[in-house]
Amino acid sequence: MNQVEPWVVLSFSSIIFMIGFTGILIRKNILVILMCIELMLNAVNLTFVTYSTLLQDMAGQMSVFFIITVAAAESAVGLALVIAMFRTLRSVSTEEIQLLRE
Amino acid sequence: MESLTTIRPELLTLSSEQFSALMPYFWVFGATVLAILAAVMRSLSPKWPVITVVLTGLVGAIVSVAGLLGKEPVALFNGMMVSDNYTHFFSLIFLISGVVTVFASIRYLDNEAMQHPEYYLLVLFSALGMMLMASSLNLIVIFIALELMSLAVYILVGYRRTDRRSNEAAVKYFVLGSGASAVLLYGAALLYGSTGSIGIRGILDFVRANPAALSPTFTLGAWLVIIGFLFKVAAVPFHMWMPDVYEGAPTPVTGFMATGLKAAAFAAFLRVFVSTGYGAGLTTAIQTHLHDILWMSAVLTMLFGNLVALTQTNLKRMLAYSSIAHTGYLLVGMIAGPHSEQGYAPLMTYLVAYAVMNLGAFVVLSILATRDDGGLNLHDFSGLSRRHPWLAFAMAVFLFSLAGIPPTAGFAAKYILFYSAVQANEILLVVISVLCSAISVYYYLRVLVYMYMRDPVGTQTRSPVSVWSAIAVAAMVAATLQIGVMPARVVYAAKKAITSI
Amino acid sequence: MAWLDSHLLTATVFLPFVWSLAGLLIPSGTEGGKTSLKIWALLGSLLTLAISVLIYQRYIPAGPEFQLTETVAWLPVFGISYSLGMDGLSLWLIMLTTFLMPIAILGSFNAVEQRLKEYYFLLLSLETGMIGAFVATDLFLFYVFWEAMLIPMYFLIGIWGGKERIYATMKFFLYTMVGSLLMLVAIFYLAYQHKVQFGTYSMQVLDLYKLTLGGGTFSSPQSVMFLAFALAFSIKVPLFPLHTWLPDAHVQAPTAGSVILAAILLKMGGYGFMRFAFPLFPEGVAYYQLTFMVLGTIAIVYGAWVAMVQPDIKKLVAYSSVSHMGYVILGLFSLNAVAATGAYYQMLNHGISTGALFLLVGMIYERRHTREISHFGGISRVMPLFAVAFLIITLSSVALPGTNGFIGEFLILLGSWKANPVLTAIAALGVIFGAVYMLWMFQRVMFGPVTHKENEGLKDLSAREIAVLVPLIIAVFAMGIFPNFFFQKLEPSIERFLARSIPGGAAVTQVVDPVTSSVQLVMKGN
Amino acid sequence: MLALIALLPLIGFAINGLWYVAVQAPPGGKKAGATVSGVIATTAIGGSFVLSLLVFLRLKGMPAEARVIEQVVFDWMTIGDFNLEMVFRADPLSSIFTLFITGVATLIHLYSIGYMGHDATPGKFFAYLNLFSFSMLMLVLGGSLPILFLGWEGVGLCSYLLIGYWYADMDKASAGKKAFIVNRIGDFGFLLGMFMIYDKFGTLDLLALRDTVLQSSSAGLLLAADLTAITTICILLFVGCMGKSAQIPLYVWLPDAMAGPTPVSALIHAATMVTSGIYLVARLNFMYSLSPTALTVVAVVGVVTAFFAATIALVQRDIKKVLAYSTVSQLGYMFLGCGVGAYSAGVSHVITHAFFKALLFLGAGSVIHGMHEEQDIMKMGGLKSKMKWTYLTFAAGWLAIAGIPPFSGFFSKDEILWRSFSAEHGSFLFWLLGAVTAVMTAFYMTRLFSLTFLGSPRFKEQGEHHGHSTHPDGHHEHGHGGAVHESPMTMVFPLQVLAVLSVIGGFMAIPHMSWLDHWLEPVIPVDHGVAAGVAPAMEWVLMALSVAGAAAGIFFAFKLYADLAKVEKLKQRWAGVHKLLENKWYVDELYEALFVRPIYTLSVALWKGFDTAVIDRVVLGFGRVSEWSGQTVRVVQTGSIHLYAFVLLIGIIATAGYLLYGLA
Repeated sequence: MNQVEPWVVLSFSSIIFMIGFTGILIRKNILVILMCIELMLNAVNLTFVTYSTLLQDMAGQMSVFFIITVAAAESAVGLALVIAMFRTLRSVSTEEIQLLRE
Repeated sequence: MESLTTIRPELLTLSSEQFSALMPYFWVFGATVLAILAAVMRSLSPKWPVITVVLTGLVGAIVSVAGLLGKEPVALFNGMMVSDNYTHFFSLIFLISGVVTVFASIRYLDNEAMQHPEYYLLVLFSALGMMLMASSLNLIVIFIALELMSLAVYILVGYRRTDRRSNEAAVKYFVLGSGASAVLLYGAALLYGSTGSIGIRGILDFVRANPAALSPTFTLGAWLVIIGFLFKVAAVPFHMWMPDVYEGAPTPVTGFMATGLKAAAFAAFLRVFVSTGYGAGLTTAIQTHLHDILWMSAVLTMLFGNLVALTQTNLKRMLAYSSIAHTGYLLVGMIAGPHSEQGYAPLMTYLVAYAVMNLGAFVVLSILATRDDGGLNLHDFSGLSRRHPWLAFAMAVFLFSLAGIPPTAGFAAKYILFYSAVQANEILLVVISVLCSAISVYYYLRVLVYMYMRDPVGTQTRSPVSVWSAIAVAAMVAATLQIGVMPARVVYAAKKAITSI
Repeated sequence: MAWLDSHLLTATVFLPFVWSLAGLLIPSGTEGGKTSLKIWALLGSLLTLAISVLIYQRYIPAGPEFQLTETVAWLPVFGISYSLGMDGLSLWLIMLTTFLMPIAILGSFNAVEQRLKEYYFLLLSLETGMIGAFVATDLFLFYVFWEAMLIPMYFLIGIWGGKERIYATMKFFLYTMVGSLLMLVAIFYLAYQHKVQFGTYSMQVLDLYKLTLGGGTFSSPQSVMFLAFALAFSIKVPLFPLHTWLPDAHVQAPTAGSVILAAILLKMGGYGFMRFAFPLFPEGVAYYQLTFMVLGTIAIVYGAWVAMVQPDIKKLVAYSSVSHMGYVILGLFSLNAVAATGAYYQMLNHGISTGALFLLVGMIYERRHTREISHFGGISRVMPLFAVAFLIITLSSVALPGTNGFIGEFLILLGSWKANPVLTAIAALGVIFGAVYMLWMFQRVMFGPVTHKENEGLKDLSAREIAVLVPLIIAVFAMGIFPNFFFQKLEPSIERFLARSIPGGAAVTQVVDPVTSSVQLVMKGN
Repeated sequence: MLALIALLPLIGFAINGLWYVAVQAPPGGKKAGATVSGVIATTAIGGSFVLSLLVFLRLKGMPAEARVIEQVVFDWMTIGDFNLEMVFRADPLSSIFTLFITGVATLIHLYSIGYMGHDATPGKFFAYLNLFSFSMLMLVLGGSLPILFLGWEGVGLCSYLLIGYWYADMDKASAGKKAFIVNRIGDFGFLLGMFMIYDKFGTLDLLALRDTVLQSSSAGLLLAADLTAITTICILLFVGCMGKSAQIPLYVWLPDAMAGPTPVSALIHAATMVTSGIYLVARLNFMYSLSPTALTVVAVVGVVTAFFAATIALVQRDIKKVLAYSTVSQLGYMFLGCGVGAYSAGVSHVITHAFFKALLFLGAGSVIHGMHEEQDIMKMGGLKSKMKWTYLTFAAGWLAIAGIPPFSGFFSKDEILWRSFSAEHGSFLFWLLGAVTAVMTAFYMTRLFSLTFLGSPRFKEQGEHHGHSTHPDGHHEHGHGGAVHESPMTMVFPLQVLAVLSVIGGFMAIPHMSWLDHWLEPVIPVDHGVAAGVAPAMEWVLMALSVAGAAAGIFFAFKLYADLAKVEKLKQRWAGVHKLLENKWYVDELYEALFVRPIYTLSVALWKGFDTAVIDRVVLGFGRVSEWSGQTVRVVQTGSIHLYAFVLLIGIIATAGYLLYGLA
């Protein structure tokens, strides 16, 4: 059985995290941005799990559960906000939300 | 956290100290539950029962916190939380700003025709989150508390559902806030990985035990956590969201955010900072660099906040930028803390003063706001002193306080804060700070000019002032002047609080 | 009596404020209400005057430095205490304040008709702030009063002022504020140094005097901090080139505002120099002595010149203040007893005569609603009593011997000659130009035929206005003829001030000319 | 008693002043006649005269060396070892001044009752007059320089007030202002001199100063630097004298000062105030004598002024202007005397001048009064018959000033001329200029006398009310008709007294047996020393020459002005010179161009160009820069969520990178 080196996993998760962040930077669709946020949180989860294994410590695993829960709540709120926005703006593009500025 | 690997029954029981230490949380949480019940009982008009329950919860919590003051710290939930003076100090800020926000919202929501019970629930929820933030000793708990607070506030920001600006503010805040939370969480993961602990005490022990073995991972992790807080308090360059969100949010919510939320972020920030940052055995090089970063950030924050506030004509947005500026002053306290005799007490004193005067100002704005948060432009304030002499007077007190002019809380707090910075030998920083506050005087006083020295423009009707708002304003005026004239009690309380960490 | 002594100052400081708070309860809707409000305010200020006479009576010049002291711990963590005390330097400025306050209030009975309640509330709170600043012996407390004073003044100018009142009041506030903020930093540093050097926190000015701080170079603590303090005080004085807020503020302020601004607020600057900047940083003073003497001299001549060409009487008086206060700076920085006493006296004089000038201008403004010099002419014939009063005050302002102004200017120049004859000679030009601008203005307003129809029917002074002016006129002569009455209670304080302000003690600075000293010694022997 | 001398007029001032303020000034106030005010004022000053006489007699009764009476009223200013007492001191010099001041002033007060009889505010006038007397007495009785200065400025003030007494006429008001300001320029020098004295000698008390200076000079303690200082002091003080006593270059105010009522011109601008400069120099003779340079300055300024003013007086048409320039010229003589070290000669000329010039002015006043405010001598003539007393007394004054023996002017003037030639510091040039001036004096005074009183009238007698009115105070509105008339008795009586004094006044200072020299000796050391190479007999030669010159001047003037057509011809032939003199050498215009305009322009430039354009702009600039930076920076807040996130990212990378860099 091939052993995956921890640094590979950690790097992988950090790349995913960066991808998530990049998504916030470049995607215009807010729904996609919501997904990107989920992506970031999941990258964190992966990191936690890796460290948990590495350190032989349960706390990391436990944290993941909490994070997943919170992420779910966060998605719910996020979606609700996007819906509210869609109702008034008829759009989910970030280009539509530049009214508040300067 | 090795203790979590085995189940120990004694951890599931609460001693009487622990129980009473948890009372404030019970009060708030109980009130939330009851309020939900009251809200769903359609048979009666939900407004007053819900408000009654919410206020009872908050006041009950305040009373029980007050009862806890000065007691020995109590560890809770296996050391994941602590109930010490530090917690109580901040809890009082959150709870009081919660009460004031509720008071301010009652008439406001009527005006906006969105008197829904959920609103008060969300306030309670976020207050609970704040309290947890101030008391948690565990990064995951901090995260959960942060999210509890933030999620409630996201919704509150977007509470004016049909208003475009409110929506926009909520979405912006949500996206950026979630991103920042993720960053914080990633930092927590890195800290966990590098120290093997997710608890703050554990991390601190690790740092103390291996001062030389600090890895880049640890440094990065700690910094990312701190960035999470810096984002919440809107320090430059993590401040971009703030003006837009403050402007778009319903006015009482903005007040709540500017005070409670910021205080909560600072509460957690300070705990983490003290634990992982200076006080511990970080190498001098890192300390210097950390100092440099905070120094630059403080200067930029003050400059940016004040300079841009200077150009604003909408009061809410102006106060948003001024809030950024105040973050800068608070950062000065942060920088000075480790090197001055008073430690972080001046910073905490400033937070109290800031909370009081800012809340007051926002309550006044809530009263004056017309439908859809209009009527908050400078020229709408022309001749306010004739329409609302007392309100104008109160606003004047708050503005003088924000500008830092005696005999108000803002002056006393600023004095103490900058004094401790001079003790820490940060003279240049203090000079910049005072010059920035000189700039701030201009835009605060400009509001006074409109209120007192210009004649009303057009036909302006007198906004009705509800008893609740009036009480809130009066209380904040009293507090602003009280702290301004007799700052000693707050300073002592802050000192006691910070030493209890 | 001991109880009274230790609370007398507190009573004086807060009486006007508390009194004015009570005044807020008077309903001011009706005419009767308005009148009772005015009377109430007047009574309050008169009562304060009465109490301050008690202070005068209880102050013993030969006694301890600060008297009637009262100290209550305030914020011990930072060594801050509520400490009041007074010496000769405070005494006469308190008296000046309490003396002018009823006059200013009485003088504005007709001038202010709107928002009376706020007006008198602010005036009396201002009095509290001013007296407080004069008796605070804790640096923090002083700063609190110093800044708090700005608030009422800000409103007084901004609400009851003239057309450009907003610009003027903002300028006034910001100028003063910016200046004092740097002083605040220096205050922090001082307090911190006390902790470093003595191990305890203290903001007591007597404790801070004992600090040893480096001096002598540009970047030494004394020089830097002196500059920080001096900036705050120079703006208040106001010293050239930091004076540009003054003409605007003076012109725009309502009469009582101008009176108090000129008569008392400007004195804060001089008082600050004498109480804080000089004794705290003697080497800083030595380092900047010449600079400030030059600036003071420039202020004298510059102020007079610019005053000369002003078309607006109030502006003219404002610039004359720049000139007159330049003497104060020149005198203080001469660092000898004669000049310092003169400088202090000049502050009182300026308070009396400029205060009176503003009142007079206010009176004519109430009648004509203009202050343009060119709108007058021949007023002497229409208002002979007014002319008499105006003449006397004008003469006081041009420092005619026998009036108060002479004593101040004479002593300042006499003393400053010892410190720097060249600058004194230039400053003495102010004596000429002072006469030029004042008399020219007086002539254009008072003399000649009545050129404007509107001026024909002007009424002469009313009984109330005479009551306002007579005390001032009496003061002009009393101070000019019996200055020793004032010097007696002042002298020990001036001596202490000098002993502290001169590095190495008083003896060193006497610029002794070796040639004449022998002559003088021989003569003293005879 | 000393204080009372000064105090009496002050009391008079207070009574009259209060009366004016309480009764005359308020609207609808009573119009009061001059009599009551005048009597009060005259009584006050008359009382002073009596007291002065008593003081004089008391001094006379004392041994010569001890002739000092001192009275300390109270401590004026005490600061450390600087102590200034309000001290009055009478010694021979001040007592003689007090005497003639109170004497002449009493007469002029009396005269004014008639002259100001129809004035609207006599209370004010007499209050001012009394205040003036008070100040003048302070000046001469003051025991220290600051007290002297108090009087010095006080008389300046009264001069200002009285010149501009008819303030409704802007020119008169301006003349008053001009007087005050030009005097202030002099006072500037006075002040500096005082400061320097205090610095050098540590005292301002006149007696102490005298002791200090004399003792250190006799002890040989005065080094070159001290002597230089003394020279500077003397010159600075002399600047004060130039102002007060109308010497070049500060004489310009005095001719303008004739705008005041004529009694004022007589009292202040002829007899008393303008001589205070001579008093000061005489008082400080012990210092001036130590400084040849300063003395030379005094003498040169004096003689040049004397000559210069006389030239202008030659062509003036205004009766008062002629007298004014003659006053300037005579003051120059006095300084010439002082400048050559003949202080007592200067003082004696002060006194005789006070008599005859007061007389001339009062006579002129009488003429003006009788002519209904006509001041142009070209429009007079033939008044001899109409105003007999005025004519007779005026003639006495005319002869006195012209230097005809044995009239008073002859003695004092001749002594000055002789000393200017013979004294150690004298020179032939001084004498020559002085003598030429004397001839001119005789000439223009004769011209004045002849044009006014002799010949045939060149005016029309108006039978009706004299309508023209420049003085809205109603000064001219007197009820009696336009006929030229002799003045009332209150006016004539002083003329008579002064005429007698002008005739006999000179006998107190007959050369070689001068009572005055002797009297003043304790204060002014008698020095009849003659410079080497001057033969004593020269004195008689020169005296004869000057008398001859005066006689010649009178003769030519009579001759010339007997036929006015000839004068016209002469005028046309010398048109350029005449114009130059008529316009007073264009000195006023020169000062205007040299000082007044440039300073005014500079002030406007400083105000608009520096105060507003530089300082204010810098100050507001801070605000503008802040505002501008705010406007610039706020653009960053574009509202784009992507940008916000990007900045967040940059922040993270930058800060974290810097932090990690610290670790490396």
